[in-house]
Amino acid sequence: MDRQKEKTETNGTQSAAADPAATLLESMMLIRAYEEKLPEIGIKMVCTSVGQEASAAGVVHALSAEDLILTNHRSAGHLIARGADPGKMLAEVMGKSTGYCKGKSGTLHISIKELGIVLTSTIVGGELSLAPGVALSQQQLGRPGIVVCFFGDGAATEGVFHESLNLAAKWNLPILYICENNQWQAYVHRRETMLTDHISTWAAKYGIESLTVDGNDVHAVHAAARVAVDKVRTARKPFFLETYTFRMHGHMEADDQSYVDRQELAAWAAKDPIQRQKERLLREGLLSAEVIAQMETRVRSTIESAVAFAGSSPYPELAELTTEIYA
Amino acid sequence: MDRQKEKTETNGTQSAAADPAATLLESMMLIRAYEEKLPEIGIKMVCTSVGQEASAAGVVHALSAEDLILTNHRSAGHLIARGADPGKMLAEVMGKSTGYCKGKSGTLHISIKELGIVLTSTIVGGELSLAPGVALSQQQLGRPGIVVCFFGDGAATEGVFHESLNLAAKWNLPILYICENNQWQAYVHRRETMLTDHISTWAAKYGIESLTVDGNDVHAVHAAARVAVDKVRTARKPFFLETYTFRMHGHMEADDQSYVDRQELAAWAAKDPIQRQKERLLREGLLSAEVIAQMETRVRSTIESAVAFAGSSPYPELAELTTEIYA
Amino acid sequence: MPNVTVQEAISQALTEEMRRDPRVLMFGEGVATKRYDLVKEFGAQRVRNTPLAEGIIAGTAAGAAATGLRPVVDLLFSPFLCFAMEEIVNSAGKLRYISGGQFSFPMVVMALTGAGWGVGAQHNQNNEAWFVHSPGLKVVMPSTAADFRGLLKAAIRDDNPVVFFSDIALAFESGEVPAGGEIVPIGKAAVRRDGTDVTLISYAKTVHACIKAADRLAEQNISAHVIDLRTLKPLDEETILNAARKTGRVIVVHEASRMCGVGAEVASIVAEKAFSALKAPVIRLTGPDAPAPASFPLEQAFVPQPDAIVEAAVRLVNYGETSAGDQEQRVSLATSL
Amino acid sequence: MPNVTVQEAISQALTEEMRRDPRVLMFGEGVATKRYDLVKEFGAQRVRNTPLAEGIIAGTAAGAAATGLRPVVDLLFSPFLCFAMEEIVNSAGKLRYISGGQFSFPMVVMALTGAGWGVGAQHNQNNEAWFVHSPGLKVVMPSTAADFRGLLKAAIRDDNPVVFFSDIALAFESGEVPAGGEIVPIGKAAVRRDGTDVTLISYAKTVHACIKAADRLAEQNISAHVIDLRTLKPLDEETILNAARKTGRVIVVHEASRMCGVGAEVASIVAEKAFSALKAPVIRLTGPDAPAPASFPLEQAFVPQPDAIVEAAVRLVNYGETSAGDQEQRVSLATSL
Ligand SMILES: Cc1ncc(C[n+]2csc(CCOP(=O)(O)OP(=O)(O)O)c2C)c(N)n1
Ligand SMILES: Cc1ncc(C[n+]2csc(CCOP(=O)(O)OP(=O)(O)O)c2C)c(N)n1
Ligand SMILES: [Mg+2]
Ligand SMILES: [Mg+2]
Repeated sequence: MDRQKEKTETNGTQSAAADPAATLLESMMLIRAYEEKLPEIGIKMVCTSVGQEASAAGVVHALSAEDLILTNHRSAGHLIARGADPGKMLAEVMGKSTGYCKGKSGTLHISIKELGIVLTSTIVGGELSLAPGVALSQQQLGRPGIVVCFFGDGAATEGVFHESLNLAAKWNLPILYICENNQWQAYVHRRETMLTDHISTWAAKYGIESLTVDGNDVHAVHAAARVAVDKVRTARKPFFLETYTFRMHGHMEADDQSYVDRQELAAWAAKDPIQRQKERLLREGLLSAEVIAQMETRVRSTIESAVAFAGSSPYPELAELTTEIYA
Repeated sequence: MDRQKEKTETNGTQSAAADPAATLLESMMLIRAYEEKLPEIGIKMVCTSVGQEASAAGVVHALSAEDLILTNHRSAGHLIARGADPGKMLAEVMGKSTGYCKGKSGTLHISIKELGIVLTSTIVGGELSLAPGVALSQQQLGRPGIVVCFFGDGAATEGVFHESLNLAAKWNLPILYICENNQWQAYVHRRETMLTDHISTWAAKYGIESLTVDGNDVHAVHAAARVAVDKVRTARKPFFLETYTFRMHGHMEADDQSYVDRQELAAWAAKDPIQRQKERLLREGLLSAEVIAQMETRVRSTIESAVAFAGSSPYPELAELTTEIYA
Repeated sequence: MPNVTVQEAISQALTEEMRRDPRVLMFGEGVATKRYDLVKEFGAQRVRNTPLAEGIIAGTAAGAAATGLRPVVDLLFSPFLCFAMEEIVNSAGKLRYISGGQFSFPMVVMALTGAGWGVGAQHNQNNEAWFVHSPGLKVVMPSTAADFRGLLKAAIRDDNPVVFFSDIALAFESGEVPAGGEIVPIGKAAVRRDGTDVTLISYAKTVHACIKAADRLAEQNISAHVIDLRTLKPLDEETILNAARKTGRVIVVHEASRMCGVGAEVASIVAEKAFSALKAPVIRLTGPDAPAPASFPLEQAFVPQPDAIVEAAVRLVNYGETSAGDQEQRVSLATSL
Repeated sequence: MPNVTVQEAISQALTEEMRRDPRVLMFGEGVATKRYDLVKEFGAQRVRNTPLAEGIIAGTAAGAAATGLRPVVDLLFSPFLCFAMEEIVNSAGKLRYISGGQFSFPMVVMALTGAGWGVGAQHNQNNEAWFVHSPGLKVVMPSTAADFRGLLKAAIRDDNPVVFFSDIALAFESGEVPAGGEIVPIGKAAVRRDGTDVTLISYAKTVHACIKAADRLAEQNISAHVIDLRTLKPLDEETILNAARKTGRVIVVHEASRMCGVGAEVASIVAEKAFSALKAPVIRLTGPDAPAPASFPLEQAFVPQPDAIVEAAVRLVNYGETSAGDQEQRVSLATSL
């Protein structure tokens, strides 16, 4: 148990290989706790990934420290799984000077160079347009790391999706594309935007190997991601992994999603990735209810500290308005 | 023979069904004669479709008068096959006021509303971005015509290709996409830009039926186009036809294409669509050498008149600089 | 006159124009979800959700406009127009001219713009000047509920591509709107205050800052004339020049960044065509040449405020009392946000 | 000093910078084909052809720049930048600020611009003002072979995104270029003629029209001061203002359309900061607010010509001799192309 507890406290840049189950669970719990805290403290203009935590935790815990991540507007899970400090994240969301981007980014574009979260674009498709260049740097400068690019099913309908995948395929760029197919694109259901059901079938045509995985099963995601990461790292060419999941909250917290079909929502609620993982671990005797309770306490206290830190942090000086525009 | 001769003189808006062989041949000959005349008279900043005439003639002669065409920078074949007056085309290329667009377009963007050539964009991909809207008009206004959109293999790598096809598929828009895959994208070989060989495989994934046809065999193109047009007209949804061919001249006439592999060029020269069609018709006894010679005479005289007309036409008045900007 | 919000005014304009003309249709990301009332009244064919792809939304509008429809598209936030520049600028703006007048492009592109929601630089950039600079387009950016309604109706009836910007900060503001179908003509500025000492020229949210500034200036016995441009292209030169000649002192105010902004255009027109009437430098008060910050206090500071306008106006009115060079420096100070 | 063409000057700059710094690489549609000499010297990894997709070319440059490379991309003709606005403006221009300074974007985007080849409106639009208006970018647009070389080298060494425009009409022009590795600093305008009566401010091909006009004006004993901006962002305000104050008369000349163009910015700066020195209206001579025609005589007429500049300068010098209002009208006449 001690070894396991140690594991759960390491950050996501470490492989969860040795005993991933607990790590993955606690990572998901932390993401959930962080995101559910936001509306509680009045932050509603924020896109949460509630219900999609398995995708973030499963993929990010399959990465090494030298790998680089690009992500989008629904990024909190990726950042937390990577080991980001929820306090500095929350400070950023609140526009405080202690945030990862000094409050200039706000909720939507948090990047964290020290953790290899190189760019976050809230232009849907922005991460797809930047990813090949990041991978080109890895290729040209002979760096071992690969590039992981998170984006949604909506981003897949932007033209730049096509351009990004085609270039990555042709130039053999080491990119792991992760399409979080959560069935919604803001206020539009995925079915209203395409005839196909799986984005992975689109990727295949560029000559990129692809796979769809149950995005609500953290084990399945993690296993698939480990294989995918390995392929990209070894073959130095792109791989495409679609995590099939569901956006459980509105597009933003302020969105009551009255337009979402209640049955569809209920069906997916039954597949909640955290509940599933808890039940599985208990069932298989890998974790005790007591250890889970300890995790819950730890997570709660982390989030409380984060709220305290962010809340008491100052806003940036007005002079910051025009700094860091040019290098 | 008389009936046939009559046929060859009708314009491309008529179906070449009854006896298409001669019509298609003469149409290709007229395109070739027009395009080869341009550098002869000093016009070199122009993109010709020499070697690709079968694609233009085969497709356009499968259309009805109510169908609408969008095309690109390499459009002379499409226009001539549709029955455009080479004189007014040449006048436009020379920037004369008698040109189809009063000289404002020049060589690259000739559109001819009266012939249903609704828009020509020389932004590669422009035609792809406009086509769904044109088809939407047909759909909303209950018009019977379909929309044909010509573009190259290069345009297929622009993001808007992806957006156009996906929207057309989802909205059931009556568009016949014609990808003239001529192996080159200006100074770049198609192979340098994609791992796949056929663009038609890309179309299929959007849920659009697709087919590749030998673009240097006018019979094959015409037969495929007739089937395709029929499907679009009946099913009111898109179809994708790739005409696999080769650009025999440089990107523009001014381009000596020193970068093109001589063997590849020679291999395709052996498949010249006009020569092939002549030989076949002679071999099968469908046309006599004499009739072909008559065609040649007719074509030559049409082009000579065109040159005379365009050459003697005036340039636009300077006041034209700022007219027709706003409606 | 009924009091309605800007959002309601926009809805009214859309509904009325769709009723009037069956060729009008609307589409965009979430349009059918968010404007479900329109779907109910006009059906799913005329009010559509689209895939998430701004380029093809705008391109489809242009193709449809050229062939008989009158599309209105919603591209959400102004920075997303970056994905549709080709279709708006190269196609809709130019293809009429290129075709020698064969086609026209009656279409409206809508987008939210500006500071106010703390959404950061990739959702907030005032890029209206790009479209003013581009040929063949019209650009509209109202500041009152009545103008939102009247100008959107005019835009839908216009036979040319109109880019229609809605300042985010105004979405929930309300104002009196005439009950009938009043059209506000494109190309006409409005005089919001009549004054004699200094002219404040603005559009969108900063019009309200100018009006507030005018009130405060009045307390100091400075009479400010306030112009709301409303349409940025074509610009109403006559109203601008009349106002400039009347007061001899001009301040242009907007949130967009300064270099090559609409303020530059207005100031240049004044410096050229009202030169002899000028009693002081023409100055611009604008947002900084910076990406828009998300942080609340920074975002607030991004927007020109009434205080700064008052200060600049006072300096302009006092201009000429001491040596000129010195004055210019002091006047300019006020403009460097 | 050797005489080289603008094209050669560009090649020299690329070659020298790629030799100096292994992080510099270049890609674009046809770059490897057209610059085969670079492929031979630096290998196929550093000089690449790309698929036909401007968005991903620019996006790839931005991603690479953020993570250790110094890419130069060729997007061919300026209207094609429309397909790359998102990547240039929203990513390269803003992500440094958004990230709180964590990343920088040392990259160069090259494009041809302007009239001269009769290629029509979809290949010819002078849209440099868009990028001047956008935060976080630099914009360069030289007029001489030496500046093409020196400024391109400076752009490649700059740690920020630089949009580098080459006026098509200058491609085959030649000029003296210093043999060494001289850098021309970004942000410094050049005085091309020293004069006392009227200041002509321009950039790119119309600098040469201004120089011709200055020669003709000299014959009429009018001494023209000619400024070549070279860099459009950041603008060299000091040189502009010195020149404006020196002569008190300013004409800004460019081919781009007038509304919200660089001329508007320059005129506004002058009207604000050199107001007391002005003896006459600040005027702009620009291309028309029209898509660019392909027809040769129309395309020629599109570009401001020396004659028009001479005429405007003469009017400005004579300004003030009759009644002011009347004069302004006569001055303005000259500017309405
Ligand atoms: C270019 C662009 N268009 C539209 C938006 C507005 N927007 C933000 S998120 C979103 C939906 C994205 O859907 P998807 O990519 O599936 O990601 P999800 O939100 O489902 O995680 C939209 C339309 C945007 N930010 N950028
Ligand atoms: C957006 C855009 N990018 C680049 C160009 C320059 N250009 C004109 S044609 C062409 C090649 C087009 O290739 P393809 O689509 O295969 O058509 P083809 O010329 O082979 O018929 C290029 C790069 C352009 N006109 N528009
Ligand atoms: Mg989604
Ligand atoms: Mg091709």
